[in-house]
Amino acid sequence: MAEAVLSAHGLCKSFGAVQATHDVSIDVRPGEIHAVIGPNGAGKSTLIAQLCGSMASDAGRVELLGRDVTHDTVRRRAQAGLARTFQISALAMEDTVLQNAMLGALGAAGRPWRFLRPALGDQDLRDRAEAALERVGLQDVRAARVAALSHGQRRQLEVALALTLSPKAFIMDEPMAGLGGEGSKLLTDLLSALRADAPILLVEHDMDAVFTLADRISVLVYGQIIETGTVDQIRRSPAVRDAYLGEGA
Amino acid sequence: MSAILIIEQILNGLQLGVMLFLMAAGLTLIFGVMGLINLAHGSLYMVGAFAAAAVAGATGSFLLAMVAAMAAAAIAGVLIEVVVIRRLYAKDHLDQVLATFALILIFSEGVRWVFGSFPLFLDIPDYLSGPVSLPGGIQYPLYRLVLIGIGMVVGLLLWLLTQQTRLGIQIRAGENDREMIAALGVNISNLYTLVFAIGAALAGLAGALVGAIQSVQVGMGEPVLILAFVVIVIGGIGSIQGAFIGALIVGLTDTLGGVFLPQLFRLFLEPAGATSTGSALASMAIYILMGAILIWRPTGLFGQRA
Amino acid sequence: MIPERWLNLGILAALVAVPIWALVVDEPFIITLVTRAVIFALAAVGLNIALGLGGLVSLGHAVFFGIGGYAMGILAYHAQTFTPLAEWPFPIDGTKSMPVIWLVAVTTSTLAALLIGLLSLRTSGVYFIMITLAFGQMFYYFSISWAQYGGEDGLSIYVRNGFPGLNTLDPIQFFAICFALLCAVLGFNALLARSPFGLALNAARQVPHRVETMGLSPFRLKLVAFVISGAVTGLAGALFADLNRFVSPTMFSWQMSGEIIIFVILGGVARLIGPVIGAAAFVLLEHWLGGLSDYWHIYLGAILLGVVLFARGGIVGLVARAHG
Amino acid sequence: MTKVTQTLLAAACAAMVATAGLAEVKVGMITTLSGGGAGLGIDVRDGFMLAVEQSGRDDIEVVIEDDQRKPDIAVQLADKMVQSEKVDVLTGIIFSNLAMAVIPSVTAQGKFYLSPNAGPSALAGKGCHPNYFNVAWQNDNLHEAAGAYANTAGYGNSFILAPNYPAGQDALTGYKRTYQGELAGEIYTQLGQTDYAAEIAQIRASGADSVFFFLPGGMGISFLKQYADSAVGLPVVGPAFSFDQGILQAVGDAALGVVNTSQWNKDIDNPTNAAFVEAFQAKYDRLPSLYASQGFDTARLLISAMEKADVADVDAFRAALKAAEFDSTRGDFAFGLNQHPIQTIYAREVVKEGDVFTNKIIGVALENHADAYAAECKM
Repeated sequence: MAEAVLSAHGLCKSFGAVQATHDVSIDVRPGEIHAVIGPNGAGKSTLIAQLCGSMASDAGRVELLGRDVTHDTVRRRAQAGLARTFQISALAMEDTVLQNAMLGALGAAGRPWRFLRPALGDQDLRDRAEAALERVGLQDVRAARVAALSHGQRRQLEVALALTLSPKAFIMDEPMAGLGGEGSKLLTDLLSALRADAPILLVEHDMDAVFTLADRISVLVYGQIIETGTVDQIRRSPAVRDAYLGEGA
Repeated sequence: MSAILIIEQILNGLQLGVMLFLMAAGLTLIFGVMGLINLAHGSLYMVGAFAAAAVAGATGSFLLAMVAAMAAAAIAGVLIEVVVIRRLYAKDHLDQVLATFALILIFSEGVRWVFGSFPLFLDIPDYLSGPVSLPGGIQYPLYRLVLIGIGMVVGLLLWLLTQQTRLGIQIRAGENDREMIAALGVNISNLYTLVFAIGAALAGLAGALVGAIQSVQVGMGEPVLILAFVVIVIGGIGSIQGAFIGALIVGLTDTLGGVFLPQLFRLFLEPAGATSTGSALASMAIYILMGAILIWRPTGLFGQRA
Repeated sequence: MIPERWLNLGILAALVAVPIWALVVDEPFIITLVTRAVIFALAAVGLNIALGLGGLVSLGHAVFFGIGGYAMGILAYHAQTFTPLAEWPFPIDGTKSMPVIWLVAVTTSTLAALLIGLLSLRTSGVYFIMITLAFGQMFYYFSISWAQYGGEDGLSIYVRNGFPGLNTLDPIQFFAICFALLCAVLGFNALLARSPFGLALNAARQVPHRVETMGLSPFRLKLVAFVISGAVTGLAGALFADLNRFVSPTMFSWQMSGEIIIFVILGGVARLIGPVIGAAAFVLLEHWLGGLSDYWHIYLGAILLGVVLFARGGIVGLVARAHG
Repeated sequence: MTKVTQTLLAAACAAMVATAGLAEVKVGMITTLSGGGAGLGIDVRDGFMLAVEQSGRDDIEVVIEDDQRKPDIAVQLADKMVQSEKVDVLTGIIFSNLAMAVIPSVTAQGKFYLSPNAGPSALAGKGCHPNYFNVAWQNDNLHEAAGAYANTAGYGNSFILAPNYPAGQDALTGYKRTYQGELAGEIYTQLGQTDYAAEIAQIRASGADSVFFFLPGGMGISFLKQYADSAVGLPVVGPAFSFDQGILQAVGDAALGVVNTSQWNKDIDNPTNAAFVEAFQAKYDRLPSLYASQGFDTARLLISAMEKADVADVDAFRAALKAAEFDSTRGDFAFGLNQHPIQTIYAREVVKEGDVFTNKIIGVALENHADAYAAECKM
């Protein structure tokens, strides 16, 4: 079994009396897409926040490439190669597509402290940004403002931004949210190809996409992972059927 | 320094505090419900004081003057809400700051145009003037005790209003989810105008009450406005109880700092230097306090966490 | 509607043409007036870096304006009274040299901005507005009580400070200095907006959480913007003090902070030439309306209201096509 | 209503003279006409314009500008007066900090400055200038007189307070310069402070037998009202600034009986003063204040110099100003070596005449008093 790229061990987080996550352990291995599914309020958002570092855990440990990053900030984890996308697009609406993509390149290069030379004149950064745009198929709209993009294009740009970091692992928070069949198909193909770059932890509601893409699936219910396995294993799991369909055990 | 003097100074601090609360309550309510920074709140304070002085001069009745102050400030408040402020709710803080700054200019010069450049006369009524004896031999002005009482009562009423009445429920709902309460059939526009009028009336009342012991003049609102902002920021913007606590903290800090800091410095500086250094530090004290509190709790004592 | 680039050039050309015309018809006061507008513009360009690019609504920029002013006042005061500025650790004398004064003004306001920024940027939104206001008030009250340098009376400097090779007392030459500095800072601002830093800062204003996940620190980006902004406004303060040959605590007042914000909004937030147009318009209004009526503040207030309510994007937004 | 006519008059005056082309002396008046403190500037202007009008001369052109009480505006206006209007004489500034910003620079540019109100010590001592004439007082004068009055009234333990800014510090220094008794306490308040409860409590606890305060404008109104309400009841002494005609009505009964020091009052018995008070009331429909008298005297001084010398002959004009041969509302008027007045300062008491609060003179506080800085002036 290959060494996990990203792994969490015994993560806990509670808000008052509510336990959002309880003893969650999960890992993402090279070349795979590991999907996390679960009903609303199961703790998926909390888990993502704990993995990315925007929320401190009450207990547990997060490792990236075998290194403990539990106490690192979002920024540190990003620098170490953890890229994420947001469920609600977090893009600089007033700026162009290329400028947004440059931002990721800038972060990856880790040096925003240049004040006098134009950013777009930096060939190195620009190549990196354009490569990412090409990868997601946005190269033709690079000069457009984000505000003018369609919803689907914004979802693609979200992925492009993550790509510019040249990450070691992706965390994708409902990338298909709000997409129609066509857009969903496009993004599914894109993600499928991406796993060769870096493994993906995919949180998604679109079950067609999940069953198409996922190498493994974990089911999160009431803050706990009740089952992890391949698509077939999950389909057959009594615990999952129970959680979703309420069939007696 | 005698215990009597210390108690007297604490009373003074309380009195300043409750007056600041009258200002701050309106500001914080307006911010909490409508998300509006209203720099012109100090102008409503001034309007109240001028209306009170005019009515007291014409009728000789202090009570009528107070009623007139609240009415005038509320009317002025409704007027600017309908004409100007209403268009600012959807804008960012920057536009609000600028627009209400513009209102200050208009109000100040407008009042000067109507009432002239000289300060107006407004005095304490006979039945409230002079000192009373408190236990322990403290002589304390009756009027100031009344001010403390009025501030406390208004605080209580506001608390009841927001916690116990239908209107209060709407106001609190408006703070959290304005689309929802609009969907439930509450006329949000009327609600906003009403909240603004309440805030304005409180500012007008404060202006009139304070005007009787200070000078009623153009520009009297701005120093109070800044203090009131300090108060609501310390208390946490949008929180009535935060405004109350913040007002008392600011009132006590300002009063006691002004008295005790110079004396503190006298322990290790020569008298003249101590007096001026102490006074200088005293005038900066509340701002230092506010800075410190915000650094410790970036959304104030009772503010909602981001 | 005209392209923004043309507007920029047109405004700068007008700023040069008016004083030259004034020189020809011998109206030196007009030159002084334009110089005042140019210096206010510089202060506002400074604020615009924090406000326009970084989204930081600072109601305390008078702090830096005042620090720049007092840097000039204190140095020149010691030079004019022939007293040393400090005896320890080695004797430091005052100076009447503008470049030295500018350097001190920029350095001290940079340090102040760093300190204030470090503390204030922990907050955001209204709290940020108010904490910067609080810092302004602290400096204001401190300067009022600072008896050594005149307290509320301020400091008078009898002769304008010198610049090598120029006669600064000649209005047009002093104007030229201020205008050159304004152009230099505008150029810097234009470069900054397009630089990697500007790109990141711009994103940090719109989507801070995204910037963070790109491995960048919004806090540091905003802090640097705030510091640059404070330094520029500090430089403007030193020039303003030299224009008036006088400094006083009013340079620290919250009304001053408010006016600098007005310049920016009146002209157009985040537009390169916006603060320049705003400052020029303000000085013009002040001059014309002031002659019209004792109650001219009413008209000024009405005009400001009109801009906020009906002219989104300020004057630049009204006349120029969007940038790009 | 009166306001409009004054403004019209000033404008008409200026316009008339300008069109006639006879202007020989052009006066720039920079004074505070808007915002807080406007009352003082308006009085100075009205007093000044009254004297100009009474003189019937058509060779004075007066340009009036509002400084908004902002030093930078005042400096800008001074530049305008000198560079653009090319005035010969400047006047009008009310506040010391504005005066410090303007006067050194305009006198250095060869213009005359006649101060109708502010008299900062820096300009009376080392910073005196041959072209600078103060027609009102040196800032310390009225406070010194208050100290002298306290001595004669037999006060031996004064509590003194003033705002924490240079004029406030000068006030306490001035009082202590002449006052011979003990100090029960000395407090600096905040500039612009409106609540004096804390200070009044300290006064009550201090065991003082008298109170001296310098709190100009609204600060004084607030203090007096609160002091009266506290029933501390100790006698109060202060300079005239908190008791001038403009603000007494706002203080009301609280000021009754308070002794204050002034170089002028409406009941000083000389024909010039009587005529001035009557003419001012007739024209503006209100009693003149201290500031109005100072504005009036300033214009009278200027006109007296114009009668003797041509303003183009700077030395002669300066000598004519220095001679100060005019009928002052204060009676005799003379300049000291530093061109500040040597004058008698009176103690006056606040009284009520009918419905109007005003002052009446109760005695002389200091006779032919010169300021303390004259010796430092090398001119």
